[in-house]
Amino acid sequence: MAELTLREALNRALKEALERDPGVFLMGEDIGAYGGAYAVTRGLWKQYGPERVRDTPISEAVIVGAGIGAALAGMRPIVELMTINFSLLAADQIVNTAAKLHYMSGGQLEVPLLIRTVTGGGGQLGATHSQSFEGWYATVPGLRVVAPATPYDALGLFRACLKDRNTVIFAEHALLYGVRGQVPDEYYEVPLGLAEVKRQGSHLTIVAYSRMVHIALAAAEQLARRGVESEVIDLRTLRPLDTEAVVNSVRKTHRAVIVEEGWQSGGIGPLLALLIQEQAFDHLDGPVVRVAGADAPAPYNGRLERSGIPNEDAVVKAVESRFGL
Amino acid sequence: MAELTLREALNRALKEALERDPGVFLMGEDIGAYGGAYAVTRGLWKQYGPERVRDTPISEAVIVGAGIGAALAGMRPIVELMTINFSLLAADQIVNTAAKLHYMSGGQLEVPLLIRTVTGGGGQLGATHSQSFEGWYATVPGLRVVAPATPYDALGLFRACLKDRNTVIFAEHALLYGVRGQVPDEYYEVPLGLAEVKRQGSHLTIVAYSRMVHIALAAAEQLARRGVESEVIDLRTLRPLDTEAVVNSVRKTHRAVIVEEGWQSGGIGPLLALLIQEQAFDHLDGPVVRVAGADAPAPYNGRLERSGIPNEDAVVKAVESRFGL
Amino acid sequence: MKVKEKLSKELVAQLYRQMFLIRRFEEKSAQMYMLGKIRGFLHLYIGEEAIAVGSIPVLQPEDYVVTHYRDHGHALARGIAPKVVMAELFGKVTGSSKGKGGSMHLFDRRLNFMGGYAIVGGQLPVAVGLALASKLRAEKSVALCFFGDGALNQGEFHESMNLASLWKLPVLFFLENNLYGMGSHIDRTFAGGREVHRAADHYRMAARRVDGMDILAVRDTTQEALEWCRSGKGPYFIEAETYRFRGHSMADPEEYRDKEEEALWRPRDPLSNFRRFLTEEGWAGQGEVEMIEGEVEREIEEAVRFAEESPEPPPETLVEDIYA
Amino acid sequence: MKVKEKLSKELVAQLYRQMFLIRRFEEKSAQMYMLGKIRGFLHLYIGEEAIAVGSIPVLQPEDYVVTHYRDHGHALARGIAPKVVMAELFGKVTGSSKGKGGSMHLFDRRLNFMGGYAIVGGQLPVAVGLALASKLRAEKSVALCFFGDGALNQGEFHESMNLASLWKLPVLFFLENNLYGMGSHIDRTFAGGREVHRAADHYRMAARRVDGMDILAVRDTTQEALEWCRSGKGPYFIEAETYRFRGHSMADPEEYRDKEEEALWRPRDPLSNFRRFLTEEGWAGQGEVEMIEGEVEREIEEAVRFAEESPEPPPETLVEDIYA
Ligand SMILES: Cc1ncc(C[n+]2csc(CCOP(=O)(O)OP(=O)(O)O)c2C)c(N)n1
Ligand SMILES: Cc1ncc(C[n+]2csc(CCOP(=O)(O)OP(=O)(O)O)c2C)c(N)n1
Ligand SMILES: [Mg+2]
Ligand SMILES: [Mg+2]
Repeated sequence: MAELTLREALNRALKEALERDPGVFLMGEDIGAYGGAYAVTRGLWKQYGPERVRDTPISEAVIVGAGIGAALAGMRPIVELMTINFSLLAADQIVNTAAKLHYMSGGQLEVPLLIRTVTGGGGQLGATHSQSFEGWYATVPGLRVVAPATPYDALGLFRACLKDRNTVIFAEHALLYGVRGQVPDEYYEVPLGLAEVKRQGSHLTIVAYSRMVHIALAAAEQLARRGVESEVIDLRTLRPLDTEAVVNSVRKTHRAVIVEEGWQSGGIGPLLALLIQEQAFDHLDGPVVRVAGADAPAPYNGRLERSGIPNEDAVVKAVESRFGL
Repeated sequence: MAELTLREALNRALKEALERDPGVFLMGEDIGAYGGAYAVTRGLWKQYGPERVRDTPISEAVIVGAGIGAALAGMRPIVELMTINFSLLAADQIVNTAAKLHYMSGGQLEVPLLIRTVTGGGGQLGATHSQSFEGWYATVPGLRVVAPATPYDALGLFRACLKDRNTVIFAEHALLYGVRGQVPDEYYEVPLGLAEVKRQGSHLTIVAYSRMVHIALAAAEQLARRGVESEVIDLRTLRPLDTEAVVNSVRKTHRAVIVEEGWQSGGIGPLLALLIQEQAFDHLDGPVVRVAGADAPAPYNGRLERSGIPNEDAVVKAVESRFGL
Repeated sequence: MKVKEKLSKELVAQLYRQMFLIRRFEEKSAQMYMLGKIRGFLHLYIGEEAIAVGSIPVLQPEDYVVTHYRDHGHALARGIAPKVVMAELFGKVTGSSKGKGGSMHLFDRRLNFMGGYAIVGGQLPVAVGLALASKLRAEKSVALCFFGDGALNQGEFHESMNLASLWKLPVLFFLENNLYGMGSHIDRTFAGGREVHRAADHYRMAARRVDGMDILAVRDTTQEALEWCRSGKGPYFIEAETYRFRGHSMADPEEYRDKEEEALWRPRDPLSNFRRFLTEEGWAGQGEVEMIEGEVEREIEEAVRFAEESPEPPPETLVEDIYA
Repeated sequence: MKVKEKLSKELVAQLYRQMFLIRRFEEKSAQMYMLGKIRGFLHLYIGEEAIAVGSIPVLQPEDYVVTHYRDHGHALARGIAPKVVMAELFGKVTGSSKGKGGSMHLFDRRLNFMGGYAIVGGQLPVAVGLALASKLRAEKSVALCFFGDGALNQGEFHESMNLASLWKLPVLFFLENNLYGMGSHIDRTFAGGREVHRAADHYRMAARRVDGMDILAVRDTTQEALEWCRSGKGPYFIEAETYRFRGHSMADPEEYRDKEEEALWRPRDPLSNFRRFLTEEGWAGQGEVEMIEGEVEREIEEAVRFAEESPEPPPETLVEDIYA
């Protein structure tokens, strides 16, 4: 066991991948000489050289497309898109090519491409740099979407993604890189498509992923102080989505709250709410409650920006007002 | 009154726009000499000339971006993206620029850009050419998204879009161009954000938009034969979304079915379901039911493709099995 | 660095056979489209056969081919059986993609035919990646990537050219310049003028223009280019001048090309010219040529019968092969 | 077609004033960033002042300016008041975007300053559209569009160059070639070599390279280019060679540039050189220069005070200005 930051856990994951599989190489903007915009790849360029840790031009479409081609040819590319905001420039390659080649070829081709990218807001970077598109990618058949909340999950999920034969969007929250957690020295994996109960409780179920898991846990803590016990479920993977885990919990607690950072009108929350009420309608004491980001572009001003991102008070308030707890 | 196809209604809309406003111009791939991939712009190039009906290179990003720039400068560009599938190549301009300039400039800039595009499947065009991304664009604050089902609505909504000062995704379903309907000779508008009850009923509410409105109406017809009266609501605009109209209907009928062509895991349906159960939970006799396209890329084979797109039987069956009606 | 090879009777007959096969395959496809046996979009390669047949047979098995949606010619030249392609066009389970890809999305993994791509320009980045894999593994595979003049104005073209050149990747960029992207003449879409292969200059990439109606010239240029790529010098750009004798797709009203232009190109038909070359230069007698043609006709008929008689994909395949 | 103008004392003083203003503004911003008054990403223009001040003041009011996220210099040169920019960096409601845009997203509609764009390459298509509007309305406005060497490899750059040239639109493409995109030297990202303005050849666009550290050369070249654009000849491409004296952003660990290279560029500092030119060539006395500097210092102090004292945007503005 060691205490690592999420950044360190990912750095270890990348190192391990480079060590174990000669087919693995990394590719992205400034991941090499510069060390990575968020320093996740720091040190790898020096250690593994510019052939396997490849700095690219600022050309998101060909970065992803070249990853697809290399994956088709049997390599195991790990591509970094500096942030998920820039992934829109590669959206065609991701959605129209990576996600579809296996299907369109009748199962002949495989695209085992791992796309790491940074998601989320809260850093006062303004509207173009603070978005959460992982929920949208999760609507695309053929893709997998992963969004870890802890160092343990980040490393474990990363390993599972590397074994998967499909294109994965691996979304890392900018504000979680410094989060610390225990990580075993021995090899382990966290399977894709398996949510985790991060806290047990019987009065209500709070579902979240990525940074919002920490918000959910903080809210649960606050609620517990007055005797309300929340079950906190970390989705970890948005596609495949572990509906079963969520529905089972809701059947027990009869109340569901979904917490999400992105826009009110988007994300994975609406789908999850649809599925919960479809599969556990008779167990629900009230409507599925959603706490999400403001339906607005992200403002630069810090106070404004924070007011548009769910925090623990917002979750607690929603629980109070919607469930009278 | 005249009976027009949806294609003719749009052609009239474009002609009218070119006539009335010297700031209007059209721009897109093969909308001129070729007459438009779906022949919507036929005749306009000859009549208004290549300056106002501009053929462009195959460069989706700059087509939209140039539309943004021209709109910023006070023109009234109408851009055609041949299909919504190709819009992914312009997704950055649409989402990171068009949708955000007004906000990021503190209200100074306006982007009155109308983006016409073709959506939907059913034409055996395969996975890359049969998608429905309008639901995704509807998650983006700053955009408007419109998807008419009838010639009347197409013309009326188009006029409302032209008066709006924001960027609009105007999604036309490939299989609806031949649909006929009465269109008044006098000027009228269909306001944005206003759903329409296309059929009245008291037993259940079926919500749909674009081509699925016709499927919903056909299903309602079938259900009516055995005494089940469906209220069919056509959303017409996906953003702003007329939640009120839907919720009011559901409060009356106590049952909601949402029919949508796109993937199970995407689209506007999940959001609508979330809002319905949030705002009308105590009026619901059972869960909100969703009938959507298969969660799969579109196959080429016709029989397979059709099996993945909701038809009236699928809607009727869902009503039977979920509501026992 | 001319590599002009000595022609042999066998080679010449083989090339003619392949061109004729593509021509007849396309004509038959058009017919089947009119009968409603084939649906969706159908883009024919008629008039451009010398390019696929001039280049693809020069490849080694380990080389890759990627192309656009006008892909039947390339698929056949790479060796996918006509009946398998026809079955795909019919949407049958015996097709190259089990009926799920269709005309624009042909693939054959075993032949390293990595696909028909229906998003204009979308195949170029993929080709760069295939070549990158080749280079990283120190293999000799080259990625041969076809695209049309319409793709020249897509950002992905430029990003791909730059990266391939920067990293000296073995990509053979092969422009099929048939002067039109749908209804738009290249002069109305591309600001760079007619010497389109000069696009490569910007990336300091080797480039040549070739008469795309002359199969031997295409073959020769391709060999030269492949040698360049294999020797580690980086990518190569070929512009082949050609013309499509039919509309953009079966849905094309064809109102944008003037008849004079079409008339100018007709005499350059790669198939009839090569046929004349064969018989007039003594590579094959009239009888031999007719025998080839007869064989091909039967193969096409057989392909149609096969496609016709093959079963539809079973319903459950709708949701199969989404994930590997 | 040289348009070298006669310099005047007023002009020269004015140019020095603007460059000095930008320099001090940026230094102050860095200081405020360290104090946590400014947050998010902050990209300084130090070292590149001669470009914005050499070009933007030549424009007419009806011309447009668009640029990238390194936009303070352009905004100030176009005439947005320092206090309004500083307030924006502080996120205050008195800022140019009411505190909602931030450093990377400055705008001023009245000055036709159409913005800082934070997606690399994203501003280029917008510039094309502004120029298109100008042409369609038969106006004389030119769209001056700044971008960095990093943007050269974005597809949108090429799509924009092509369309502007094809349609002969009055866009002045202005490349600020400071040799680096974040930590990547241009030789490691761009396959076309160092004569980057030759990129325009591919589009048959007029182009020139200029010393971006020499404000008078920039001014001269810009005037020439604007005349070209205004005369209906189409777009123009200027490559200005420059260097940023600071890191990419305040977060840059700066481990990728070697000290020798930095040392080579230091003596080319556009500000100190122009100051020397002023005093040594007799355009201004030491006292006059110091007076300008003193005024600017006070203006900057005042800007900080203004920003500091301005109120935060009220909470309800979070959901305002989403729709026009
Ligand atoms: C990104 C994108 N935009 C538009 C289309 C529609 N489209 C299909 S083919 C085509 C013309 C392509 O022309 P070219 O590249 O010259 O190839 P050719 O058809 O001449 O072989 C267009 C515009 C598309 N498939 N993808
Ligand atoms: C599409 C996109 N990709 C990546 C980034 C991250 N990024 C911001 S600035 C930058 C470097 C740009 O360099 P250059 O264009 O040369 O401008 P400079 O910073 O040198 O002025 C990068 C990679 C971005 N903002 N947008
Ligand atoms: Mg063409
Ligand atoms: Mg730079």
